[in-house]
Parts: sequence; structure tokens; C-alpha cells
Amino acid sequence: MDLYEYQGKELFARFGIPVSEGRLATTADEAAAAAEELGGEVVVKAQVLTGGRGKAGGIKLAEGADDARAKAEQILGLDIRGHVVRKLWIERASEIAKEYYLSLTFDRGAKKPLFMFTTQGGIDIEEVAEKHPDALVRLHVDPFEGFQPWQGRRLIYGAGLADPDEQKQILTIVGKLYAAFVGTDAMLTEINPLIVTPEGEVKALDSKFTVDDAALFRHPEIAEMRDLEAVPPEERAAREKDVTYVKLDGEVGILGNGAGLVMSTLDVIALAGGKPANFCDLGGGGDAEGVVDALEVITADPQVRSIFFNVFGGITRCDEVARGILAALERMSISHPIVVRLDGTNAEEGRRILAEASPDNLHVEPTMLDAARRAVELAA
Amino acid sequence: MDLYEYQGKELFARFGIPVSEGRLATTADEAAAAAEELGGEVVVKAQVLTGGRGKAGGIKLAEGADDARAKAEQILGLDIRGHVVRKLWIERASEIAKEYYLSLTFDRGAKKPLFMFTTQGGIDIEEVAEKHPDALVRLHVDPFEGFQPWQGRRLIYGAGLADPDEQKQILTIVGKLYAAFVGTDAMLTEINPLIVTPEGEVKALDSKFTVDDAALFRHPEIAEMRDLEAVPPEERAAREKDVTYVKLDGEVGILGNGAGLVMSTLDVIALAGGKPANFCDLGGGGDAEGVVDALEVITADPQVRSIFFNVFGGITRCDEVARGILAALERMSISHPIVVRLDGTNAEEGRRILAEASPDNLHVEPTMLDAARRAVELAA
Amino acid sequence: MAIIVDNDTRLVVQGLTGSEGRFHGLRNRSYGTNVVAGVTPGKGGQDVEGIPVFDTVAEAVERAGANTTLIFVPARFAADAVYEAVDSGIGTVIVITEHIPAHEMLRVYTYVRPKGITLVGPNCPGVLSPGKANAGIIPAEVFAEGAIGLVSRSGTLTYQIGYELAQLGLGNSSIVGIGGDPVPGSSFIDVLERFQADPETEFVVMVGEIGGDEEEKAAEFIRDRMTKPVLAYIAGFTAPPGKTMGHAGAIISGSSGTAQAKKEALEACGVRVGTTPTEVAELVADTVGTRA
Amino acid sequence: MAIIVDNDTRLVVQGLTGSEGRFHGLRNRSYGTNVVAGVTPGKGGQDVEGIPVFDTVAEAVERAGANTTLIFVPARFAADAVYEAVDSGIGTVIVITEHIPAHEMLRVYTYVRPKGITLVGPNCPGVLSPGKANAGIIPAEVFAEGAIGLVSRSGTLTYQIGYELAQLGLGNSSIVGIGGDPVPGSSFIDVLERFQADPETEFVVMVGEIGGDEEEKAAEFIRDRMTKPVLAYIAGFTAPPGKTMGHAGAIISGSSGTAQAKKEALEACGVRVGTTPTEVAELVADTVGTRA
Repeated sequence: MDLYEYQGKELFARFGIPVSEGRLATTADEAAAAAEELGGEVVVKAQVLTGGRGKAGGIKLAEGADDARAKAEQILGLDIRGHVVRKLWIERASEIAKEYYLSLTFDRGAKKPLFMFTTQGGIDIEEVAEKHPDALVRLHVDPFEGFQPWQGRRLIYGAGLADPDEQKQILTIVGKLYAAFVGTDAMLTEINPLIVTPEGEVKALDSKFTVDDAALFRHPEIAEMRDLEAVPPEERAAREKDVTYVKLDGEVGILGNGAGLVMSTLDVIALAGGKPANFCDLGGGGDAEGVVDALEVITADPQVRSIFFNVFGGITRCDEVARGILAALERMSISHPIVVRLDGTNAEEGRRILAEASPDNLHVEPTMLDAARRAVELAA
Repeated sequence: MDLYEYQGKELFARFGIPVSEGRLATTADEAAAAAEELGGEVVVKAQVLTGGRGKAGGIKLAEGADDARAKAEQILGLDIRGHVVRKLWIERASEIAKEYYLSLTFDRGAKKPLFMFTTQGGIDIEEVAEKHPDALVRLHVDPFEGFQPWQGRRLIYGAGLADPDEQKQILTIVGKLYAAFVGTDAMLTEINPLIVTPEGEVKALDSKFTVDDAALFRHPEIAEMRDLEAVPPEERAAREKDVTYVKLDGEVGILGNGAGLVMSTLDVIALAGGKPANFCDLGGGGDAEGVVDALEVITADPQVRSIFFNVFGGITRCDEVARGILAALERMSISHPIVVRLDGTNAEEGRRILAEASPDNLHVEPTMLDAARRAVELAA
Repeated sequence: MAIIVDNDTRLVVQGLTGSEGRFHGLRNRSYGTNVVAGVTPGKGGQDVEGIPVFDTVAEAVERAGANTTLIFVPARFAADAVYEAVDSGIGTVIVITEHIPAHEMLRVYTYVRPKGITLVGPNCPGVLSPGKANAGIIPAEVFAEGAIGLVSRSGTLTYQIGYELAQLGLGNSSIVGIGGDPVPGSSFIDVLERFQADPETEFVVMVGEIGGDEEEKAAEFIRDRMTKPVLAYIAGFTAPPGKTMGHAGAIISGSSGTAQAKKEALEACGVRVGTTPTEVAELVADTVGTRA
Repeated sequence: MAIIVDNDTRLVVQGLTGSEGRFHGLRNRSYGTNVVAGVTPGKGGQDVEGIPVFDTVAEAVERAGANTTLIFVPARFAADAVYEAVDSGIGTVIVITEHIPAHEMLRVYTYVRPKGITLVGPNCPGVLSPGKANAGIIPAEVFAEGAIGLVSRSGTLTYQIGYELAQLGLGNSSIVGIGGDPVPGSSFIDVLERFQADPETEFVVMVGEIGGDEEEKAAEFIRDRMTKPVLAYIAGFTAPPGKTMGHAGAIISGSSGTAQAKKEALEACGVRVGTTPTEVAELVADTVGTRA
């Protein structure tokens, strides 16, 4: 689960990492009030779960309440990489003398948390990593060794950080970042930039924070941070029905069991010359209830012209899926042509059930490839 | 550092292990007041840092305040294996249906904490271990794995504990004992007996608790539990002077550097037909200050007839030790004959310094064996 | 031979008395797997259609000779179950349970791996060695016996490919579902290494998908360390690009994680990549034919 | 050859700029040890009489080629220092620092040992291979070069025995002080195993003392696994019996931990036990004479 900047900063602050004071606003008036309360110059920052806010005009300086209101009006409603701005973070403006970069990531490859630190922080960190790899210090942490002070020293000395006062502050922040990472079951914590003010104070000016979904049961206060409205409405509807659905831009609706098989189905549709309208994984279920839910979500997309139902029975039994399809077709009126491919556990029985009922718009095909071609044809 | 029963129970309670309510008393009146406050039947328990209290008459039941006063009078001042009773723990009496044994020890051999559990608790646990080894479940805990619920299950099922309600309570206690063990840097935590009352309540009726001295800086509240008065006065005086001193029963005072060498010196004295009066380790020091301190402690023992000063210079330089001895002899008047053996770093210079000054009661010998023999002779 | 599970497998099912554990445990036994015990704390002494249930894994090892465990316990208790198995002397641990927190699996992995224990999963369909043993939820009837090793991050997609192979008369030595969790107990490389060493395996099919860089690493391993032919399939060419927060992920792997990038990495290491499950099976048939 | 330290040792001293570190670091260098670096955070760029000081052990490894470390840092920072050394690629770690909490050393030990790293100490005098290298606080001038391996839990007592040997014209291959802490990085058995494998060592003297059961375990190891003659000395026959709390300790080891018990265990395994340091040296001289 990805957190907004302001949520990540809230967690940072909870673990003792210094951040600027700020307020959340969802309207221009709230933004003005926040600026009033904070006093002085403030930054109005779009809260979106994507990068590139700055370039998109999502971050603006404001002097006083009226200016903050004006800037908020400009930012609210902006579309930043498909994310519409509905929330703003108004925080006291910071003067920036230096910009560093500090992150701690769950490195799946090494199977260890990985610290990365460089004094060349700011926007183009990937460029630093590519062009000046020595400037970016990487250090894995063994989960049993845990955080040890030397790791912080390796980061600061490795990056050539010379100022003793900065060293001291950053050593502390590094330790607290590890505590935050482990303490929240994070998959990623990133501070970019980690700034030094002209007065020499080090603090986190931004936050990227991703928490392991599987561990949210241990962190109810973080689970509550989930912003359901940030998810596209059709995906939200699907999630409420326990169906994994992602909208795409084509005309062949896809329904399958298992993420790998569904992805493969999208690919096969593309190879057959069609465009998938969505990714939709039934998971282990295949009963009427699940099929109805999924079909409802898929057919709500007006672009959908045909539906490809691709199931490989394992735990899921094809006869059950066949009955589910028929029951679904009884309960809801679907005019779309539906192409079905069933294989695996009880596939013959499933095909027999469909053949017996044989609704007009149902086309059973023997192989995944044949079915894909047919679905593409029918969508044309 | 060994803790008294009541201190161990205080720590148990802090970590959520059930114990009986009780009060500390150092006088019979306090014991009576405690009994009054607790109400009903109480147990008056001698607090000494040794075992065998029960057999020595250090644990007595009392009914009401007057009886508690009478029992306290009987117990206070008792000598239990060389420990004089100065403190009492008055606790509400428990009815005992069953006695179990549970401990968690720092197993130096395996280099892991070790749980031991048996339903055959009570006094003769070593006998259980010897005669019915299968009844005593042993389970090491990997420090990185840490406590896991299955370990508790292995203990209870391994010991054949069948009552589900007892199982549940003991599983909880096992986990809390591990937390207490790690959380206090303990070397030993032992509950014997861990009782089950007729109502089915499980609790710790006694405690043995030893905390790592080297970790006390992390636990100031435990460090404060140290009872300086429990240490023999001469050892206390030595400790204040940073000298390791243990009184023994002979007539040859021993002074050396390094615990191993001092132990070896005791053995050599015994082989030479003498009896060592003490164990005294100067440690790494050998300056006049340290020598004076050590000699003061040793000569305070009226049994001492001669002193054997056995130094092997390593970090300690023999010339410094020689000067220390001379300075000490100047500052304090010692009539005891002192036999000195110096070897190792700057030994020749040390011997030269002593030879030049050659006080009447100083005898320099070339080898440890010769010196031991001489010291025994002089003590005769 | 085969890998991970075979005729020497003596399986204990942790969570045998739960509905999933019971269903698949019995199904594995029906297939011919030697299911020697189940473990459910508090249910020791019971049995599940003749399979004895113990309170602890230690008893399953001592009294039933279990050497492999199949874990179905709920996510919150799964790490405990793995620790118990490993510390009780089990040598092969297959974890079906999904949604185990990544940090918890990280500690489990770090604890288990140096001991030389085989850990497969979590969140995986298990391991099937056709004709010998099935430990997990893979529908064995789809697969035939043969000489093709199959390793996959995906469940149903694996069945699809196995099915396509069987249609062409080709069978498998072992099918290993490594799961798609952040900390898989066995990686592609771990399994490829075993297939390389397994005399019964002559050819390997690797089924990957978008995300991470395990396929890229496997490509190098295949180039540098494998003599047996390997063919790959990657799902997700048409998948929407994943949203990833921050820059750290991309910096670490140096890979975009797309199917195209993986395909290119594999081909650069001399590994052919099929475009559909059907094509994969046909390519295997061609290659096996070529070699025969 | 010798063991643990020798002519190939490239020593870094962690805590070189402290008073103890400086004194012994320079003393070790004077003896001929190749002291290549010191580490003190914040003092990188300085030097101690020509020995370069770095901020991190990683730099000492990369820039000065250190392969062995000698740790003098205060107890509270000692575990951190060991972790840093090990994770920076140091292969041999000798810890002089005393009073490291036992639970902390337990974690350090558990982390370090599976990596195949040599850990000696804490709370030990270090390792001396006469004529080759000295890493620690052992007064090298007491010892002669020779073929006798010496391993001990004690400091000055070891010097005494080395001195007695030297008086009889006998020298040592290596002297290893393993320290008397609850969690020694190397046990008697670890060191005996190395002496057994060291071609330069022909004879071994083991110096134990009361407490624990390491000497008893070593006795069995000597009986079962060593072909070289071993002679032992145990200090503490006259020592007051230790006060131990509770019963767990005695149950664990099954040993009383007394010098007499240790002596009997050693003799039962065919290891002669000298009664005084002098007698030990004489027995060695006799045995070596017998063999010559």
C-alpha cells in the first residue's frame, strides 16, 4: 500500500525523523486556513500517489492565506499522470542549502533491506545512480544483525559527507529510518530530498512510503490511511466484490483464474490482433456469485465488445465454473458474445454442461489460442 | 548478579508472569503489618541468595499478624548456608494442587538459551533430570529465531501436560519468561515450583533470577537491586577499592595479577602444604594505590601469617609493581613476612628495585614454586 | 530422482485438520504421495482418514519419520510453522499459505537457508513429480511423466503449459511452483540448479512474469552454469505498467521489470522465449525432437 | 604456518587512537606484526606513528588490505565493531574488550560463526605466533619459537606456563587466549582442531580453569579426534566453590565444574594433567624428549 507524502511524513515524525509542520487541505479555503495557521511562506503540495508532481505544476510556493487559496485552486483537480488532485499538503516553506537522498528498500533480489544514500539528492536520482554510481552508497542490512551504528557511518563516510554536525543528524535519521521501516513493515521508505537548511538543520522534505499489504493487519492505524477514493471507481467496485480488476483500453473483456494465466491471456489476445479491455482475475473462485460479480464489472465498461472467459481448472473445478456462467447469464442480461475456454479439472463435464444449455451468445472453443482468435473476431 | 526471590518476582510481575501478592519486611513488626495488610494465611519466607531455605527452617506458614510476627522472629537472623537472614518476603499463602518446573538458562555450551520444563517440579529437580530424563523437556532457542509459539507447545506436549486450561496459561508464561530473560539480560530465570492451585490457576511460587553483570548498565533499575550488605564486609571493602577478594580459611595471604594465575597460586600453596587465606586479584593494576588497597584488605584478616605476592608481568610491568610494594610498605606498617615472585615484563628491573630497598620482611624468590614454599614456611 | 519430492518423500501436512489441508492432503495421498502425518496443536491422537495427527512436528518426525512438510496454516501462524518444521529436523518445507508478511518471511528465509534446507513458497502451488509424489495443490492429472523440468512463478499458467506439453506427448520430471511473493524460499536459480543436477531432467521450461529481475538473473545463470537446454515463457507483454513508488526499486535492479526487458535479457543469454503457452510447448517438442 | 595469525596477517586495529589501542597496536607492530591500518570514526586521514587511520573498516580493507582485526573499542561499541569488521570482509576477528553483555555476544556469535570467520575473544589476551605476528596484549618476549601449541582461558597463567616452557628451552607455534567470557568466539575445541591441522604444531598444552564444562568437552574431542599429544593444566583445585543459583546450570552440563572433575574427565580421555605450571613444563619436556 502506497502512502501519500503527508501520511509518510506522519510516520516519519512518529519515529523521530524531522519533517516540516503542515496541514492537510481538501479545499482552497482549508488551504488558506492552514496557511494562516502556519504563518509565513508555505508550500502547497498536491497529494497524489505518483511522481512528477513538480513538473506537472502540483507544487507551488504561497505567501499568506490568500495566495495559498489561489494556488490551491490551481492545483486541486489537476490531473497528474492519471491521478486527479483531491488533497493538498500545506507546509511551512523550508530554505534549502543542500539536497541529499536517503532510502531504505526491501531488496527482493538480495533478500535484505537496502540503504541508499547520496549527497547528490533531488529529482534526478536515477541519473546519479547511472552516471555517478560511486556517489550513491548502497548498503544491505542483514535482518538478524539489524541496524548497527556502523551502517550509518558507512553511509555518511562512503558518500563523503564531511560536516560533523550534518553527520550526527544523518546518523540519527538513518537509525530512525530503519526503525520506521521495520516497525511499519515497509517495502520502501524514501526521502528525496533530505535537505540541509542554511541553518544546518537536516530534515525530510518529501516522503515515499510503501507498506506491505500482507502486514497491514499488524498496523491498523496505517491500514486506515488507505484512500479508497484514489482508486478508479470500477476497480473499487471490483475490490468490494473480491475481484481483481484493472481497466485497460481495448474491446475484449478478459476473465480468467490466476494472475499469470490472465496476463498470458492478455498477451494471446494481443497476438490475435485484439486489444484487451481489462485484466480480471477470478482467483480461486468460480461459483455463480463470483462470475456474476466479475461480469458485472467487465460489462460496465462500454468499450467491451466481446468477453473471453479463460479458465484452467486446478483447485477451481471447470464444471462449477460452467454452472457459474450459466447462472450468471440467467441472473443478468448480457448481450455480449462470450467465448469460453475450459481445461483442467472436470473440463469435459464443464464443456458438456455449457453445450447442453448452449445460450446463443456463448461460444465454447477447444484451446486458448482458438478462443482468443474467436473473441477478437467477435469484438471486431 | 543474583536476585532475591522477591526481586525476581517483581521482574516476573513486570513481564506479566503471575505471582502472589506480597510485602518485603526486615523486622518482625513489618512482617506482622504485612500479614495484616495481606489478610488470611501468609507465608513468611527468608530472602537469601542461596538454596535450601525450606530445610533450614527459612519458610513458615503464618495465620494472621501475631503469628507472622512470631515466625518472622524465628527466621530473621537465621544462618542459611553462611547467609544471615535480614529480609523476609511475606506473601499470601497459595494452595498447591500441582508443582511444575520451568526455567530458561543461558547455556554456555550450546551458546543458546535453554528452556527446561517438567510437570515433576518441586525440590528434587536434579533428581528428576537424572532419574527420569524423559520427563524433563529441554529446548534450545536460537537467538535469531527468538521465541516462537511452537517452542511453548513443544514444552507442554513434550512434558505430557494434558489440561487445556493449564496448557494455555503455561504457553503464555513460557513466552513471557523468554521476554523477561531477554529483556533483562538474564543468565538464568527459574520457576520452581510453578504451581497449579486447586482452582486451576498457574503461578510462580518461587524465583531464581540471575542478571548478567556486564549488561547492568542497560538496566539501572535492576542494578539498584544489588544488596551490598549481603556481601561479606571484607569483600565489600575490596570491591569498593576495585580489588577482587574472596576470603578463605587459611593463613597464607595471596595477591596476584589475573584470576587464572591467582587460582594457580592457591593450588601451589596447597601443594606446598599451606592453606591460602584468600583469593585476591589485582587485575591489570600494580601501582602503589592498588597494592596498598589490596594489602589493607588482606592484612585485615587476623588469620593471615604471611603474604605471597605473585606477579607475572604482561601489561602489568614488574618494575611498577616493585615500586608499588615499596610505596605501600612505606605508607602502612605491615609486620607480616611478604614473599615476592616477579616474572615477565621488566621483572629484572623489579627485582633490582626490591633488592636495593630490601625491607626486612620482604623475601624475593626466583620461581613461583620456591616462593610458595617460602610463604608456607613463613606462615608456619 | 526428480527434484524436491519423489518416492522418498514422507510428507507431514501442517494444518491437516483444516479444510484446505484436509482436501489437498488427502488428494496428495490419493495421488500416491506418502503422507505419513498431520500436525495440529491440540489434536494429537486424532487421525484424518487414517493419517495420524500429532501436536508437534517433532512427533511427526520421530514417530512417523516425516522428512518433508506441506504448510497450510493461516498466514499469522505460518512463520511459526516453518520454524517448528526446520527446528524439528524437516529437510524440505513447502509453504502454500499466502499473505505472509514480507518482513516475517525475510527473517524465516535468513534463518532457514544457511541450514541447507529446501524451502519452496510461500504463496505457491507446491511441487509435483509426476508418477512419484505431489505435495501441494497442483492438479496432477494435467501432467504426464517425462524429462522436462518446469519451474514457474505462476499457478494456473503452469498448468496451462503442462497441459500443452502433455497434448504433444511430453511429460515432466518435476513441476515446481516457486510463488510470486517478495521473498520466495526458492528462486528460479535455486530450482534451475537442481534441474541441472537431476539426471532425470533433460530439458527445462521456465515460466516467468513481469516484475522484479529474477528472470534476468536466471538468464545469466543459464548462460553461465547450465548445459541442459532451457526454454522460457514470460507472461505480461500486454499488462499495464505497474505503478511503483520512488526510485529505489528501479535503481536496485537496473531493470524495468517489463516482459520485453526479460525476454531480451533471456535471448541475450541464448534462451529462447515462446510467445504463447502453445508455442512454448511446440518449441519444446521441436527441440526434444531435434535432440532425440 | 602457526594458527590464526602469521606472516600473512594484515592487521587493522579498531580503536587504534585510544590509549590501549595505540599502546598495543604499536607494540604489536614493533614485534613485527604487519599492522596496516587503524579505524576510528571521525579520525580518518590521521595516522598513528605512520599507521593510517580510516573512518570505516571497509576502507581499511579496500585501501590497506586488512584481513584481520584487533578490537579495543569500549564494551558498548564492541558488538558494532565486530559486525562492521565481518560485514566489511575481515576474516579473523580478535576482541580484547571485556564486559560485553553476554546476550549481545550471543547474537554476534550466532551471526559470525556460520560465515566461517575466526572469532577469538572477547575478554581475551589475543593470539601470538612467536617469530611471526602478535595480535593482542600477550607479552611476546616471554615466549620462544617452537612446536608447542598453547591454548588457554586465562591470561597471566598462560604467560607463566609459556615462561616455564621457555626456561626449559621449549617454544610455541601459537599461543591463543580464548578468554573466559560466557560466549567465547573460539572454544578449546575450535583451537585444538586448528592445532591438530597445523603442520608446525607437534604438541599441545591446554590451560583450563574451574567452571563450565568446556574442558570436559575438549577431553572427548582430544580422545576422539586428535593424534597429537595434549597435556593439560587446570587452575582452581583450591578455589572456593562457586555459588550458583538454581538447578538449571548443573542439569545442563551434568558436570560440577570443579578442577577435580575436569582433571578426572581429562585423564579418563588419556590426557595427562600437570599439577603446577612448572610440572606442566617438565612433563612437556619429558614427552618431547621421548618423542625426539
